[in-house]
Formats: sequence, structure tokens, C-alpha cells
Amino acid sequence: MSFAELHALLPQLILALGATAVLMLGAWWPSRSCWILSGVGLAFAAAISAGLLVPSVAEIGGMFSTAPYARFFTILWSLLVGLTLLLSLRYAETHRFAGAEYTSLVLFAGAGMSLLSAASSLVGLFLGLEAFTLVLYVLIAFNRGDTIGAEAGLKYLVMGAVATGFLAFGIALIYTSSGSFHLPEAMHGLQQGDHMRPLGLAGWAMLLVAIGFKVSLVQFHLWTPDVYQGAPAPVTGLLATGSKGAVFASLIPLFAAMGALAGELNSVLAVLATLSMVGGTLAALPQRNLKRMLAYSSVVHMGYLLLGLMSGGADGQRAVVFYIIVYGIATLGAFGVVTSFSRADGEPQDYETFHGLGYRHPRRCIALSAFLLSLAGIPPMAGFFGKFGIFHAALKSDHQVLALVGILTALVSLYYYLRPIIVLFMQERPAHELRRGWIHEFVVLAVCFSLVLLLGIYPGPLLELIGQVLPQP
Amino acid sequence: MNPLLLFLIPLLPLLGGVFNACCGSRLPQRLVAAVAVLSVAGSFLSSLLLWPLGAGEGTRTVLFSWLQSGGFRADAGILFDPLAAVMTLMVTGVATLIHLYAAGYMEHDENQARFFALLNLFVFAMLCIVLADNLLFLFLGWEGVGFCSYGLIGFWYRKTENASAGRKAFIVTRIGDLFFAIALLWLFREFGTILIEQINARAVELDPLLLTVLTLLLLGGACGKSAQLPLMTWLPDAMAGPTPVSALIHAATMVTAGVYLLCRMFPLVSLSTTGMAAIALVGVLTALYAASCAVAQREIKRVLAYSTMSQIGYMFFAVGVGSVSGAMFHLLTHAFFKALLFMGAGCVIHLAGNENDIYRMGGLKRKSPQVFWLFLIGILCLAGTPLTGGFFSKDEILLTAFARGDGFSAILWGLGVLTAGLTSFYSFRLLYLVFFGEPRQAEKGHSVSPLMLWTLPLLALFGLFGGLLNLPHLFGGHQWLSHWLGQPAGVSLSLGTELGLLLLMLIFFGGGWLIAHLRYRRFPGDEQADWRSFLLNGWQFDRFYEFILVRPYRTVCRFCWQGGDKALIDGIMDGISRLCLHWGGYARKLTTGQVAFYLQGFAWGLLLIVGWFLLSAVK
Amino acid sequence: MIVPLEHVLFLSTILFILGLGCVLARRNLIMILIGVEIMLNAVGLTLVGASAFWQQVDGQIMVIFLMAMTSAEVSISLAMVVYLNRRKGTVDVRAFDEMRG
Amino acid sequence: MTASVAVHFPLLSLLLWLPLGGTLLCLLFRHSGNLCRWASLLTTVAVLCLSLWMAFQSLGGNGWLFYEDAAWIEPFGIRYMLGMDGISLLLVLLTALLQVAAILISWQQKEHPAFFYALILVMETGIIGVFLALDLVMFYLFWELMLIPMFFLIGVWGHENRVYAAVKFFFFTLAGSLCLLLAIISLYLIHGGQTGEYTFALEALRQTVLTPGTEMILYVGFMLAFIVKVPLFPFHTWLPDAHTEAPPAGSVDLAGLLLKTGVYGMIRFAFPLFPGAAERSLPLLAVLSLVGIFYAAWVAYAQTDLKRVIAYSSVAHLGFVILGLAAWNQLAWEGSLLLMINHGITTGALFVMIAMISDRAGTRELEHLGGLWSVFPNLSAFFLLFCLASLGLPGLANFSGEILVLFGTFKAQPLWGGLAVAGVVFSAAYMLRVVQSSLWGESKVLQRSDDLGPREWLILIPLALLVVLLGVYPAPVLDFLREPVSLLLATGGMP
Repeated sequence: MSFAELHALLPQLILALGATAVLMLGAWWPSRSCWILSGVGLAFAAAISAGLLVPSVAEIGGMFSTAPYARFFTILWSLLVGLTLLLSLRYAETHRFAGAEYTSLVLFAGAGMSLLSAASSLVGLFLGLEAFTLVLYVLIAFNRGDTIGAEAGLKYLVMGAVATGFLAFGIALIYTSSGSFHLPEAMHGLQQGDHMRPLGLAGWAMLLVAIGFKVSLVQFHLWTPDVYQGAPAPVTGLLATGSKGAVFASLIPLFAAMGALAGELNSVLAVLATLSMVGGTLAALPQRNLKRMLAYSSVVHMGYLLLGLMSGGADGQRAVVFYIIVYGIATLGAFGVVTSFSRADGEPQDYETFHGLGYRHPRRCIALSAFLLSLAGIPPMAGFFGKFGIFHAALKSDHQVLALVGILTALVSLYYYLRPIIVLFMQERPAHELRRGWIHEFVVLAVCFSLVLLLGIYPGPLLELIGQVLPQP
Repeated sequence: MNPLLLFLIPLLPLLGGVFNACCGSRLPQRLVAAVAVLSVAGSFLSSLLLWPLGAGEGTRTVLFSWLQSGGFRADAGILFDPLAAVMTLMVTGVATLIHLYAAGYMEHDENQARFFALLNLFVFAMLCIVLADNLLFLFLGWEGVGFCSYGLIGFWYRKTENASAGRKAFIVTRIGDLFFAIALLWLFREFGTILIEQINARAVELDPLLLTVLTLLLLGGACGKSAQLPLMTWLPDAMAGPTPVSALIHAATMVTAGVYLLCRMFPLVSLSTTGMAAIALVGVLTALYAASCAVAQREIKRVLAYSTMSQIGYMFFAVGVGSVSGAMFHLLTHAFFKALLFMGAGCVIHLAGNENDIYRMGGLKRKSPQVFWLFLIGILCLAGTPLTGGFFSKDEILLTAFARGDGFSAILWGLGVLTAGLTSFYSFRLLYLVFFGEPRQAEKGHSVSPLMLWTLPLLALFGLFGGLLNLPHLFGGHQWLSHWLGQPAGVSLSLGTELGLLLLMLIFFGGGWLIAHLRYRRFPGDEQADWRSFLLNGWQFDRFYEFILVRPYRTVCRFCWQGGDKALIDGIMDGISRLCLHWGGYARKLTTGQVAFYLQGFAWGLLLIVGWFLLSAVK
Repeated sequence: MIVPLEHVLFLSTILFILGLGCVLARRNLIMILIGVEIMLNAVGLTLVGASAFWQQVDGQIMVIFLMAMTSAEVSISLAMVVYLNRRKGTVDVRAFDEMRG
Repeated sequence: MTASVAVHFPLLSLLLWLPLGGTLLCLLFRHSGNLCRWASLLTTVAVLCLSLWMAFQSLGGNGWLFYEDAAWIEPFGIRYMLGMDGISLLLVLLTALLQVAAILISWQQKEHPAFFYALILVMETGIIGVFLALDLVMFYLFWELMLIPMFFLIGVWGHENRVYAAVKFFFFTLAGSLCLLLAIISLYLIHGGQTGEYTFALEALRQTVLTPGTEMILYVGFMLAFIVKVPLFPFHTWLPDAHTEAPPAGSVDLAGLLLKTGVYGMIRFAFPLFPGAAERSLPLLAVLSLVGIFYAAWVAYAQTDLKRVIAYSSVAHLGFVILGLAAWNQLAWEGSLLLMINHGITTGALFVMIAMISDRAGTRELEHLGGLWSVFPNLSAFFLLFCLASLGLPGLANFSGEILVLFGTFKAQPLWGGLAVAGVVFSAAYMLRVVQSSLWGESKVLQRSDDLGPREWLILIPLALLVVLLGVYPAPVLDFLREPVSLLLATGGMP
């Protein structure tokens, strides 16, 4: 690890070392808000450094690339981590979280995500993925107050462990088939007629299972609703946006490396995408709980992302990256609203508690409606251009059937996005007054709301930025 | 004289009507009545002054272009030719008299503004029909008249029967308008223009079948407006309106609009023989049907309504046998004496204390001799006593029919003569029941206002001496009306046959009078024969239409709503949404909460992917 | 190579399936974690076999990473097991199904 | 088509974004209902004056009266293109007028006034945007922007089962518009493939060469969105529910404007882009519209709620408009567009009147109404006038449009014209039933007995004058329509 490589890894180092420092010092001065704010500072520092420092060396230890693509995502994830910490400041107070541990774990998760997105080799992918999965095991069960937190942690742990097993086995098989971990070469084992091809394909199967778990595609999504409901709201925000987004960010170069070899793979991905979209939508329809509904909706969105990924090409990749950002903002905002409403004795999730809330907390409920409409893909919100990009890419790579399925699920999914809005604004009942929001939550929600609207009206510059950042296949 | 002055005729009533409608309710009642009467009188004067413009070919002027788009052009234009001149004079003249009469009749009514506004708008619409130079402007008047009659029939809207009578009139006439509209559209499709003159001129180019269809459509439109078979059920109910309304609309002007339309389009209509036969047939049948109903009616205004329907039947008969001058002649004389009779009926109702039923009236001769004498003149004209206006016009129609010579016309002539007999019977029956015998009415009637009385003699004069308008050669006349309308001279029959026909007419007139005299001179009391109630209800046509048209329509509508909208379309849509929710329930049950089950989900996922790879590898 | 690659792969696959079976069959949390460990060991074996086959040292470096990660995971899992046991009084997986639907 | 006007100030953008300014004002003053009320009224009146001034500015102009073009989202080739010709000018005028009426009619809005007025103004922007947009994606954006305010208007301020009506409205329209989205993207890709230039501009996309098969599929995608919105026969069941549950302002906008966007979409986008497929679909359109005319008239007769009758009457009238379009000649098209505008005014006025009547009589059920004339003579006079106009009485608004449509349709296809004329009789049947059961007869128990107030006079007089003027002298409107219609028809390839 020459000095130049260390210099290139600076943002991740700031996050990781910062986390350990916070952990150590936290043991002596146990004051909650100061550590969380310092964590926010660290996150923003990492983001700024990733933005400004132009690394000289192209790749670090053959495992992580420092292309603009990686730096772009490092900025994104550290900003996300910063916002999550800012969001959970008041939440930690009421639930008496251990400030230092919480901050360090979240920062570790941030570091893991940016490493994963920067991965240019299977080893790097493995390390990045495992880094933040382990952290999330603890974060999900962090709330010692209630039992369902523990149950959620358990489910995520068991499923995660098994998934890690599959991931590792998949990497091993691909390595055996191609003899190298570095991405472009690792895929050579899959050439037509190569005697190692079935081995490579088996490796890919295992890899897909692990990805299926991490990104909660259909058959592997059963844990998602329980974990989302059980985990504390800010952590669910991080889990929903960060972990899934980072995995997809790492998949883009992976698929770019695959190139023309993805014959059988495309058909499997098509099946997975369709199942996710249809299965997720149907399961979400009768939901009566906001967090479980958002869980199933994330399954549907992963189906759209998979559709975008399969379309490949510059359009497909740009659509996926834009969609990750837009989906991330909307989901973080939605969970931010849930966080700001939550009290010591638990978070308001069932629709019964939301009746007529729209008029007692107009600002937050309008923000929540905006986020839900963006997830549904209704024009003035950013979600529309996300879906527009996905369908544009899908139709360009003539996946007409999948685009049609996407349209139908978008239509049906509108129902469960409208349901909370109806409950909030149209079914007034003399419900009790929920908690007043803190300034920190309003800042985060304001940022998310304005981003959702801005990207919905004028997404041009962001699309161009993504266009430049994409890895040239 | 500048032709644009012609527009004064329709615009004056329009201005009067709009003025009354907008600010009538704030002004004193007398001023409202005055404005209405003056505007119609002004229109009458201007049509008198502009009479020479109508001679010969007539004059054409256009005020502004109403609708102009893509090869279609309809503008507010006037065609003031002899036919229109005569009709305008009659309409405005009778309207002025009736407005005067109405000023007296509606003295005690509180919202006269609405009444006079509608009356003026009605006169404007009627003048649009008469003066229009293109069929669309005529159609505007046509439907405007329909609306005004709807408003006026339902004037006393507190009682829902009046309002529903108005609605019935509007819808039945609207059905007639439908046929007229189709003819209008078809003419435009054929000639690319809707100017009446051009259509009449180029009517020869059309092939016979199309001509017949167009004539039948025009006949349908005319039947709707002039209450002929089969669209006649609305006229008797239309008597629910105030008497001046019945006098103006349902005697003189609106009901004759159908005849006027046929006369206007005569060059086109006369080309199709079957069409003409149909018109004649409809005319005679309606005349017979209406006369038979009039015999058994209990209310004074319903008797007159059926008699109007019968006389209009005669006019259709005249057009059907090809004599426009006969039709117009009868139209003019009928307008005078029928308006007289209706206004007289108004006075009678006032005298009998607002009692309508003639079986509960009587002995009014002693109560007010003036009304009796004027009413008598009207009855004489209606019955067709020799030397009265009614006699000459009806006689000319029957003569022309007889002169055609073919068997079909002969049968129709026979029915015509029979109907003439019936007419004289029910006229005198009405006279005896109302004016002779002991007074049977319940309360004491109140006196008739002078305004109502002094408008009647003028009409009586016109009714009696109407014959001079078109005196046949037999009586030394020179058929002024036929020459004025530019129609061919009257048909020449040998002196013997003409005298014979006159004699026959006299016999039937005398017979009718004699039977009525014997039957009703000393009133024996109310008799209830079932054939009477059949005739009383107008051959039960109302119940018949209710049964085959109105009731099925309601069931179809309800079926469309409940069956079509609710069950079919909404059913499908709601069904799909319930299906999705149902499947959602299944998908939701998948997450049982058991970690072991989730791991099995994992295993299924693995099998799915590996199986797929094996499958594709095998392919 | 001393032993042909196929044998190594065959053995590790069997080991992997055994681990997976243990995970699916067992209801006790600790036994599930043991099953996962078996799966990860199978992966280690494959990697060593592959690096021997390709005459490279990358595989073995990956095994080191793998072992480091496995130990981290085991420590966190066991900490979670202790926490769950204290909270729920049992380690049986079937007890944890409050959230469903 | 070059821009014919020298004004370089972006008038169209001002017209488009002015209502949004009003929305911000409303949200700013949200604590005092009165300030919101006046702010929104001022905005709508300002939009009306601006559109009137633009109308006078472009008297006798031809081609694009006003035109604006700017880059918006380069990566996808989406441009900010606004264009106004005779047709869109008239529709913008109609929008501005009815929005003022909507604000005036809901003057005493009690619950959440700020939120209410803000939504109405956002909808105005959406509608004006639909009428001006020339870029397909921009058109789609404004097309969906209209949905959210209406969804909230029906859902929050509606009557009993407002949620069902709001969701049904949203779903019907969104289903159609998602097909539109797919069709737009595929057309964009085909065009890009052929000419290498990826753009959504209407002019450019008109040059794409399409095989009959793909042209028909894309045409169906476009038409589905517009047919649901018009609404044509099988897709109309959302309209009566939406109308019955919507608040007065919502109904005025829904009937007066939202239905027109469907027809506008057809003549601006669907027919010019796919002329071949359009001509093949004309008989089907005609059949659907004819069935719609009869079916809606029959169902309207069986209704018991006043608003539902007027809703079904709108379905019948718009069946006429589509029939006019299906006849595909200059006369019929000018007639159907004139009828569209007249229908907007008449039905808008009718809904305004229904709001006034239900305030006074306390109910909208036809059985419980009755004898209004004796208690409210002025109100009833206006209501009778608007009912007659809707009935198609000559000399009033709807007749001039209807008769031109009939002439045009009869010239093209006599059978269609003849059947359509029969439809007019049925419209008389249900309209007179409404008048009969509400105005005539003995007056039943009433909540208020004061006749028209000054505010109500202010709404009704201009509407009444317009209804009479458009019936007696529609020439100025037809002059605006003549040139754009001939242009659209020329591109359609038929005389």
C-alpha cells in the first residue's frame, strides 16, 4: 500500500478511522449528541475529501478502483450516512442509544458501502459487502427497548450469514473457473465452449442468491418486512437506501465486465425482475403498516432496478444510477418522517394512528405525500424521471414485455402509495396529536423534499453528471 | 323603402320580449302589457307598410352571417315573397288583437312580465319561421316556437299537470323536429346549400325515391308542429295554458307552421306523387279523428282544440291535393274565427266563474248577449254556414279534391264531406250547451273586462267576410288570393257539378245542425256511454303511447344504468381490483414470521436459479 | 497437483450442501450458525484447491480474508445469541415470530 | 410554421407559471382564509386578462400565434416547447374564464381554504400547460400534473364516498396515461433510430416513417389515454362518480376543462402523428361516440341526483364532439371544436347553478327539489337558460356547435348523422325532466330563501351573455378555428 494508494483511500480511511476513534473516546466521555454530531462532521469531511482529492493511482491493491464512478458513490454514501446520523439525533435521545457506538457503527457502514461501490475485484466486493452487513446486524437490534428489534436482528443475522456463505462460495467457484479475482478477467471463465463454463455459471448462481438476499429480490425478500418493521426508523432508512443502493452500484461494473456473455443470465434476471415487481406489488396491496408497505415497495423498486441493469448500455446504467439516487432520497425522506413522529414508546406505523394527521402536522405530511408520490412515479416528483429512464432503457434494449409488466405494476402499485395519503388527508378522525419535530429532522426532511421536487422538475444537470461518471465498458 | 326595414318586423317583438324578460318584474304591470302590445302592433304596422315589397318575386335581404364554416353558410336573412307577406300580416294582426285581449285577461295575474315576455318571444320565433330565407333560420324559429309554447303552456307552473303538459308538448314537437332536421341535413348534403329558393329551384334534379323520402320527412316535421296524426296527443293537453295562449299558439300561429312549411317547400313536395297522397291522407284522417273526438269532449277549450286539429287536417288535405291557395285561404279564415272562438271561450269561462266543463254551464245567452252573438258568428264560420268565410275556404278544398277525379281523391273527398257534417254537429252542440237551457254553473261568474270584449268584433268581421279574399267565379269573385300567391287559377268544373256539390255541402251542414238542435236544445242531463269515454280520451292514444313508448323507455334507461354502468363496467373494474387484493392476501401470508420458513424461501430461490441455468444449458 | 481439481470441488460441494442442510433442518440458533460455519469452511477448501490448480497465491490470500471475516461474524452472532437468550429466554428459532403478514 | 408575432417577451411562460405564483401566495397567507381567497381571485383574473390581451393581440394571425422553445433535459432530448394557435388560444380562454367562476363559486370555502385555492391554481397551470405544450414529454408532465389537484379536491372536500370516486378517477386516467408514456418512448426511439436525432418535439416526430402495424399500436397507446379522459363510451363510469363527489369548483373544472384536454390531445397529437391509423379507426370512433350519445342520454334519464344527470349529459355532448372528429372534414371539425367550447361554458355554468341550488335547497336529489321558481325566480331563470342551452335550443350556445357537427357528419356519412340527430331528442327528455322536477311544482322545505346575491350575479351574467352570444353570433370563434383546423386536416391527408 504505497503512500499514493493510501492517499487515494483517504475518504474511506476518514470514515473507518474516525469511527474507531469515536468508539474509543466514547467509552470515556459518554455524551450522546456530541458524538453523533461529530459523526456527522466526519461524514461530511469524507464526502468533501472524496469530492476534492483527485487520486493519482487508478486502483488500490487491485481490489478497489478510484475511478470518478467510485468517488461519486463515496460522496453519495457519506452524505447519506451524514444525513442518517443527523436524522437520528433526537431518536437516539428518546431511546437512550449509546451515542458513540451508534455513530461508529453507522460510520463503519458508510465506509463499507463506499468500498463496495469502489470494488473492482471480487475480493473487494466481498470485503465491502461483509463490512457493512456485519455492522447492520448490530444496528438493527440496537434498540434494547423492544423485543421486535431483537427479533429483526435475529432474522437479518441468520439470513445474512447464509447469504455470506453463498457469496463466498460463488466467488470461489468463479475464481476456480477463471483463475483471477480482478473483475474483467474473472469473467473470462464464462467464454462459450470453455471447459470451466459450467463452473463459472454455478458460481454466478451462488452470487445471484447472495445478491438476491442483499437486495431482497422476490424469493429472498421474506426477511425484508419484518426487519424494516423491527429495526429503528433511521437504521431502516440507512438499510433501505444505502445497502441496496451500494449493491446495485457494485453490480453495474460487474455487469459491464460481463458484456456479451450474459446469455443465460439475462433470462434468469428477467424472471427475477418480473417476480420481484409482481410479487412485491401484490404483497404490498393489503398492507396496513407504513414500514411494511415501504419494505414491499422496496422489493418492487429493486425489480425496476434489475430491469434497468439488464438493459445494459450507457442508457441502462445512467437510468439505474439516477433511479438509485431518486429512490434513496424518497425512502430516506419517508423513514425520516416516521422517525420524526416516533416517541419513546414506539414508532407510529399503523394507518389507524395516521387518521387526519395531515391537518395537525401539515408540513411533514405534505413531505411524506411527496415522497410517496415520487416512489409511485407521478410526474412533478423525481420518481417519474427515474421510471422514465428505466422504461426508456428497457424499450431501447427491446425488453418490451418487461416494460409492459413494469407499467402494469406501476399502475397497481399506485393504490398502496395513495392509501397513506388518503388516510392522512381524507379520512379525518379526532386522533391524538403526535410529537412535534426537532430542527434536525426538519433540516433533513427539507433537504429530501426539495431534492425530490428539484429532480422532478429539472433533472438535466444530474443526468449529465452521471453520464460522465459511468464506467466506459 | 329600404329592404333592411323588413328586419323591423321580427326584431320589434324580440326587443319587447327581451325588455320584459330582463326588467319586466320591476315595472308596473300596465307598462309591461303596454310594451308588449306596442311592439307587436309596431311589427303589424311595419308589415302593412312594407306590403308592396312582397309583390311579384318578393325581396331578399341578409342582416348578418350567422354560421359560416367550411362550405356551409347560414345567415339571418329574410325572403319576403307573397306567401310570406300574407302570413306575416295574418300572424302580426292576430297577435296584436290577442295581446290586447291578454292585457285584459291576465289583469289579475301577478307575474305578467314573464307571460308577455314569452308571448313576444313566441311572435318573434313565429316570424322567423315565416320570413326565413334559409332552412336553418327557419329551424331556429321552429324550435323557438316549441320552447315558447312549453313556457306558456306551463305558465301556471304551481300545478305540476300544467308543467308536464308543457313538457309533453315540447318533447312531442321535438320528435317532429327530428324528422325536419334530417330532411334539412339531407338537403344540404344534396345541394350544398340550405337557401329555400335554390332548393325549390333545383328540386327537379333529385331522383323520385329521395324526393318521396324528403317529403315524408317534411311531413313528419309538419305533423309534430301542427299536431297531426301520429304526433297529435300534445294539443288537447296544451289547453292547460291561459286562454290567450291557446288562442294565439294553438289556433292561429304555431299549429299552422306545419302547413306553412309544406306550402313554402311546395315546389319540392309537389314533385313526389306518393308524398302528396300521404299528406292528403294524413290530413283527412286527422280531420275525421279530431272531429269524432270533439263530439264527446266535456271541456270547452278541448272541443276547440280538437276542432283546430280537424281544420288543420283540412289544410293538409288541401296541400295534399295540390292547392296551396286553398290551404292558405282556409288557414287565414280559420285563424280569424278560431281566435274569435278561443277568446270567446275565455269570456265564457270568466262568465261561468272559471268553470271549464260545458255540462256544468248553460243559459249564458241571457247573462251577456254580446258574447253570445260574437260566439255565434264564430260557430257559424266554423260549422261552414253558406256565405261565411269558413264555408268558402272549406268548399274550395273539397272542390279541388273532387276535381282531381281519381278514385283515391274521391274517397278522401267523401271523408271530407262527412267530417264537415260532424264539424257542424259539434259546433252547434257546443253552442246549445253553453248558451241555451238553464244556468247549471256553481258560483256566480264575474263580468268580462271591456278590453277583452272590444277585440272580438274585428275578428268576427274578418271571419264572416273572409270569403271575399278568394271568392270563386261561381259567386262572381276573381280569386284574389290565388293571383296574389301566383298559383294557377281555380279548377274549372261544369256549373252543374259545382252547384250539386254546394247543395251536398248544404245538406250535410243542415243535417249536423238539426241533429245538434234536437239533441241538445233542451239538455237531458249528463250521459255516460263507454264509446263516449273512448272518444273523450282521443281514442286512448295517450294510454297507447304510454304503453308502447314511455314505459319501455323508462325500463331501458333503468336497465342501462343499473345493468350497463353499475353491473357491467363498474363490476369488471371493481372485480379486477378485488382480485388483486385477494392475491395480495396470499402473497402477504407468505411471510409467516418463522425464520425457518424464510430459509426455505432461500432454498427455493437457489433451486429456481440453478434449475433455470440447467434448463438453459440443456437448450 | 496432488489431487485432481474435480475431487477437491466435489468434496467442497458435498461439504457446502451438508452445511446448508444443517442450516435448513435445525431449529436451534447455535446449530444454524454452526451450519453456516461448515458452509464457509467448504468455501475455504475450494479456494485452496483453485489456487493450487492455477498455481497462484491469490486464492490463499482470499482464504485469509475469509477466515478473518468468519471469525468476526461468529463473534457478532454469538453476542446476538446471548442477547436473544437473555431477552426471550430461549434460543429456539420458532419462538421469534411476533411480526408476520 | 414560423412564429408570427414579434413579442420577444416569453408571454406563454408567464401565462403558464402565473397560477403557480398564486399558489405560492396562497401557501404564504395560509393562516387567513380571506387573503387566500383574494389572492387566488386576483391570480385567476390576471390570467384571464392576459389571455384576453393575447387574443386581441393575435386577431387575424395565423400559424403559431405565440411560440417558445428552450433546452430543458439534454440527455433525453426533452425541450421546453410552448406553442399557441387558434385552438389552444380558445381553450386557454375557456380555462381562464371557468377558473374565475370556480374561485367565485367556492367563496365561502370553510375547511382548509388555503390548501383548496392552492390546488385549484395548480390545476390551472396543469390545464394551461396541456393546451400549450408541444414537446411530448412536457405534454405528459402537465397531463399528469392535472391529476393530483383533482384527486385531492375530490378526495378531501367531496361528499359521502369521495375516496372511492377520487381513487377511481386517478386510476382510470393513470391507466390511460401510462400507455401514453410507453407509446411516447417507443415513438421517440423509432424516430431516433431512423434519423439519429433523439427528440420529443411534435414537429420532428411527425416525420417518422412507421409500418402500419407499429403505427396502429402506438396510435392505440395514445388514444387509450385520450379516450378515457374524454370519456368515450366504455370508459366513462368514472365521470359520474367524480362529479357527484367533487366540490362545486372541482365539478366546474372537471366538466368544463379536464374533458377538453382529452379531445385536444387527439387533434394535436394522436391524429397528426398517426394519420394512417387514425383514418382506419374512424368508423370505430364513430360507433363508440354514437353508442355513447344514446347510452349516456338513456342513463341520464334514469338518474336521481342532479349532478349525475349533468355528468352523463357531458358524456353525451362529448360523444357528439368525437363524432364530429370522426367525420374528418373541415365543417365537422370546426363544429366539434365550437361545441367543445360551448359545452365547457354551458356545463360549467350548470354546475355553478347546481352548487347554488344545493346550497339553498339543501339537497341534490330530484325528488326532494321542486318549485324553485316560486321562491327564487332569478336563479331559476338562469338555470332554465343554461338547461335550454345544454338541451341544444337554437339561438343558444350548444346548438351552433351541434348543428355544424350534424351537417359535417351527414355530409360524410348520412347514417351517422341521422342517428346523432335522434340522440338530440333523448337529450331533451332528460333535461326537461331535470327542469320539471326542480323548477316547477310546489316548493318543498328550503334551507335559505334569499335569491341571487351580488357575487352570484357577477358569475352568472357573463356566463349567460356568453351562452347567448355564442349561440347567436359564433363567427369570431369560428374565425380563430378555421385556419388551424384546415392545417391539422391537411396533415391528416384527407380533404
